[in-house]
Amino acid sequence: AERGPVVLAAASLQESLTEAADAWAARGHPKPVLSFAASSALARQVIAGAPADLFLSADEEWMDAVAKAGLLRAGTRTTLLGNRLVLIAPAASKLRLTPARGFPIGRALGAGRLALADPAAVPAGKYAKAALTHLGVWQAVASKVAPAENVRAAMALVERGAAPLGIVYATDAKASRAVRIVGTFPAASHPPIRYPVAVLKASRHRDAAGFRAFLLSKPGRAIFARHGFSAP
Amino acid sequence: MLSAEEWGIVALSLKVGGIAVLATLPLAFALAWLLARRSFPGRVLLDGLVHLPLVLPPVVTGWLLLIAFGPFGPAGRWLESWFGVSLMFRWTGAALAAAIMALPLMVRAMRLSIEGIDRRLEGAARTLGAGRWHCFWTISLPLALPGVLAALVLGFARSIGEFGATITFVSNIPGETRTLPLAIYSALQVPGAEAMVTRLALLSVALSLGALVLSEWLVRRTHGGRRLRGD
Amino acid sequence: MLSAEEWGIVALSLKVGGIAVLATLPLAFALAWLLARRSFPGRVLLDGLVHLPLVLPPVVTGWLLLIAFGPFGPAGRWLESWFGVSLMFRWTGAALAAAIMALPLMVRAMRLSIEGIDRRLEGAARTLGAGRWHCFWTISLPLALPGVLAALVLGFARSIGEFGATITFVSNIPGETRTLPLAIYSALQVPGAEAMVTRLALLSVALSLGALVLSEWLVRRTHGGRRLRGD
Amino acid sequence: MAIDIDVEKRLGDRLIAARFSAGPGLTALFGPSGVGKTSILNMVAGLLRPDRGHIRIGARALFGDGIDLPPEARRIGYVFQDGRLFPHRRVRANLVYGHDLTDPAKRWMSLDEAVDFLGIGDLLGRWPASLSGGEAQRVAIGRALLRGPDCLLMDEPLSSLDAARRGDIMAVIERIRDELKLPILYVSHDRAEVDRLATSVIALDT
Amino acid sequence: MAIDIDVEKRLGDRLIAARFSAGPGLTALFGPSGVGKTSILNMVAGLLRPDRGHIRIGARALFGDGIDLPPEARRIGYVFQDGRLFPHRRVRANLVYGHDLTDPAKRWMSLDEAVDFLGIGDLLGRWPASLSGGEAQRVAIGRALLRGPDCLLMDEPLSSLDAARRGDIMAVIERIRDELKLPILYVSHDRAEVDRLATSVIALDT
Ligand SMILES: Nc1ncnc2c1ncn2[C@@H]1O[C@H](COP(=O)(O)OP(=O)(O)OP(=O)(O)O)[C@@H](O)[C@H]1O
Ligand SMILES: Nc1ncnc2c1ncn2[C@@H]1O[C@H](COP(=O)(O)OP(=O)(O)OP(=O)(O)O)[C@@H](O)[C@H]1O
Ligand SMILES: [Mg+2]
Ligand SMILES: [Mg+2]
Repeated sequence: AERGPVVLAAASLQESLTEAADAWAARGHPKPVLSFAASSALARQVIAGAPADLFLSADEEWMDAVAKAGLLRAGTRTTLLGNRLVLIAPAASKLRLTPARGFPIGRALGAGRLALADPAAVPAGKYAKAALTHLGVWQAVASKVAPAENVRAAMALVERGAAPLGIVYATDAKASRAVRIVGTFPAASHPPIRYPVAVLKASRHRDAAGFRAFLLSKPGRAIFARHGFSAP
Repeated sequence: MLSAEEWGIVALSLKVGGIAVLATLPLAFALAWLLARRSFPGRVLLDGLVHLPLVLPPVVTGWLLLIAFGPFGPAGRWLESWFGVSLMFRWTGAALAAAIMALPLMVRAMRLSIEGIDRRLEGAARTLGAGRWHCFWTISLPLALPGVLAALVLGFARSIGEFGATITFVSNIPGETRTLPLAIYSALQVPGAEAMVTRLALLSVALSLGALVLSEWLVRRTHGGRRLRGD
Repeated sequence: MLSAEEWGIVALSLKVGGIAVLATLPLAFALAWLLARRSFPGRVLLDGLVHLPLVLPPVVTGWLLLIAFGPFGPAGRWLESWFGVSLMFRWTGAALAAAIMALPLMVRAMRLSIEGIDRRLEGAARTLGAGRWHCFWTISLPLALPGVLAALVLGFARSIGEFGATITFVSNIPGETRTLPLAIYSALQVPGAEAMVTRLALLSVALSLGALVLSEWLVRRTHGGRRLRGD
Repeated sequence: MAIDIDVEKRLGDRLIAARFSAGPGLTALFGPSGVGKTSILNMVAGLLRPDRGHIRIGARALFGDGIDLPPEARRIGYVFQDGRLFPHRRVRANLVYGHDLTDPAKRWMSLDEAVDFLGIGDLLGRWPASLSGGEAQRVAIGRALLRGPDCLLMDEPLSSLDAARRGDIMAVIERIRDELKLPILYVSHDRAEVDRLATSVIALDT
Repeated sequence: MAIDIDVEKRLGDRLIAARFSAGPGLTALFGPSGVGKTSILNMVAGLLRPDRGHIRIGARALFGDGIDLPPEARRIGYVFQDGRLFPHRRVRANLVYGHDLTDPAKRWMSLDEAVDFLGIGDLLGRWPASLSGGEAQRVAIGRALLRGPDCLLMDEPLSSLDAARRGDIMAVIERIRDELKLPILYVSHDRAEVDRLATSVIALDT
């Protein structure tokens, strides 16, 4: 069978994008080749000249880096998805807490730690830090943060009871049975969470633009919505 | 028992790991030999260089490989223009990453064995008419065999487990670079896929146990008879 | 030259790596001894178990550690209730992760050396009045020294480079678990922080080169004199 | 003290069997190469386990009837056919290895004495790997004697020594035999040596 | 063919110096333990590099005047004082190691012949580690002879053999000396051996 376009996508898109690719293939197109990894790793590969067709980043910053290197096909960059940030606790936890200005998260943590994706590096962590800062509680938790490698690892810390609370994407929390969503952060408390998509300049595959269009189409977006992503 | 996809992943892992280790073996042996037998200026530096992939986080090694062997990198450009070969997104790139990560382990194991060779035996072989090379093949190498086998086992196990450098260098392409650890990583990204993770992890374990059993059998075959007698 | 923060990271890496390796050494030696000297049912299985951290992607090892040593895990609960100790988010947890990752390398190196011991020398020591233990300390262990030193170097280098299991198990907490590779990882996630990455990577390299030079010096000190003579 | 040996041991496809009682003094084991002399000494030393039989020195049972003393408890001094110096210890440390492990009251030779009659004073600081064949052999003799054993096993201890040195050492062995009355099992192919030293000779045959 | 040796070599704090010409036949090197006999053989074999001097066999220069032939080019057969059988090859493979490397026209003994007079027919399938001292010694002799060398170096080759075996092997050495007219350098401490075999005797002294 003919190879489909090579799509480099943030690891958190794994389930939804795989489903979307299957749907696209079901329409008679060659199945896209999907490579999931951290956005940073994928962006670096593009910058190093990797012959890929599409790039789906978990944040704007790495897409910017690729754009700055002049490797995006002009006019193809758009925002594909949005997401929400939620506060989670182990499934058995009885904790009640609503993320709002000055909410008592520090007290709720007690001696425990707050699991986040690394706020210095990973997008989900940066959003979480922004939200907590906006709500005026960052100072209270800054010293109690457990920065994990990525959102999934942060969630694993909560799943395993190593941390009583964590902040992850709504999509992740929704998929796990071992955690409970304690509350959702107000959308205004952090910069909008956006997953940009773009066709790469190196792309030679005739389907690249078509697959991108499919993802942005109504049936495409419906798949992502089913996995908990919001429209941008 | 295994799905076609899982078979594919196992086959790819075996190919990548096997070729990485076998292709590295001669270089690793040469390095081990150099480090064990010769003293030259820069010896410690070479030793340090060999250990580098062990010391650096694998992601950094992958990144360095990407810089060097990516299509824009010097080595990558050279490979492309002279041989028309690109390692990007290819299993050959995964094998290169695995080989580099396995190198320090392989060199150390063989070096230990080479240092343990009784050099008087080499002298004896020379007086019997063996030139340097013949002596090497018939005496030194067989005497270093325990180290070579240990190197194969360690290197293969390390290759089978290699993740960080691979995903950073050649990404996570199904059928090309998605070896077992990358498949496990992918499964780990899906909440609730613990069963899948466990399954794949057990596959890794089975592969390396197989390699172990094979190596033990080889050791016994080649060494069984020449145990020292019980006095 | 280095910022206070960088010094802190280096010091932490040294502490974690050093303690991991030294604390693992006796266990690793015991395992190497068992595998080299005894045959018992389940020997190959034990061998496989020892190799496990090499074969599994580090993240999986970290994940298994989390399951076992997390507050919900059996080992974690036991440690907590009996000793009031938790490894979660502590440098001790990072040391445990590093130790487990270093174990297979250390065991193999020492096993090679133990297998190379001329057992007739142990017999000679016994006839001279040495009991099993005295013989072990004065003959077997010193004769296995090259392997022990190789194990220390390999284990230390591996510990200094350990990333995946550590960050998964005890996350990336400044001053507690943010060792060099974790700091490098954080820097790698930020576009344009390549200079920082390079700086930290060079620090890792310097650390392990230091360990190498030290070990070479030790080898020379203990072995220099007993080279075979040149015939 | 007498040595009483009755052992059997299968080695590969060879069966080593020996049965003899040697009175006090030096018993020479004599026999063609490969007949099993070294094997017998190894069994007495506790390094090779007989398939059946017993080994007694004087009143002490070393092996047999459920007894199997470990080598270190047999209080023997063994000069190996192949030297077996510890390569990681200098000559001096090799010499005193057993000496230091022995109750001072049981020692019957001092380091200085041994060094003196073996003529190895210059070698004390050397590594075994740098010794000549005869030098290594002398160090091995010294090491076994300094252990102050109750019984000596010597496997061709003089084979690569020159006549003068050989004479000196034989004189010491005679003294040990006569003054200390140690039982000695002695393997040699040299008629002259055996004639001079042996109280009794056991001829082994296949 | 004559052997012409004039060498000096510092080993640690010892200076080994030797200067002699040995005519054809068997030249016995005689001297106390540690005087440097093995070192001289090693220099002739090319395993130890003299600090200065020359070594010639007949018209061939092995060492000196810018020449330093590698051991494999010296065409010598060396029976080492310490056996040095290859532990990873069975007895048979040890025996034929040099044989196989030698031009058939230059060989002067067949495997069967060697096995026969050395009495090692039973041992061909064995690993060296399981051999007795004398058995290993005989295999080492066979290995050196089968290489078909132009010159023999023998370092106490008979030290752990019984009288009968020793006689057999001496007969063969005599034949090699007389029929093949090979120059032989022979180290021994045994007067009888030297008296029987030696064409000339070099006494070494410190
Ligand atoms: N593992 C083994 N397998 C087969 N045969 C063996 C083994 N170990 C020893 N033998 C044989 O047992 C016999 C006795 O060996 P031993 O070393 O006791 O002889 P020895 O009388 O000391 O001879 P030598 O005078 O040559 O030293 C030898 O023929 C030897 O080859
Ligand atoms: N590396 C070294 N350092 C110091 N001395 C050495 C070294 N190597 C050899 N020697 C000494 O050189 C001398 C000559 O050794 P060699 O083996 O040639 O003696 P030999 O005549 O063969 O003695 P033997 O009859 O005991 O075998 C010995 O005294 C030995 O200790
Ligand atoms: Mg013997
Ligand atoms: Mg000598």
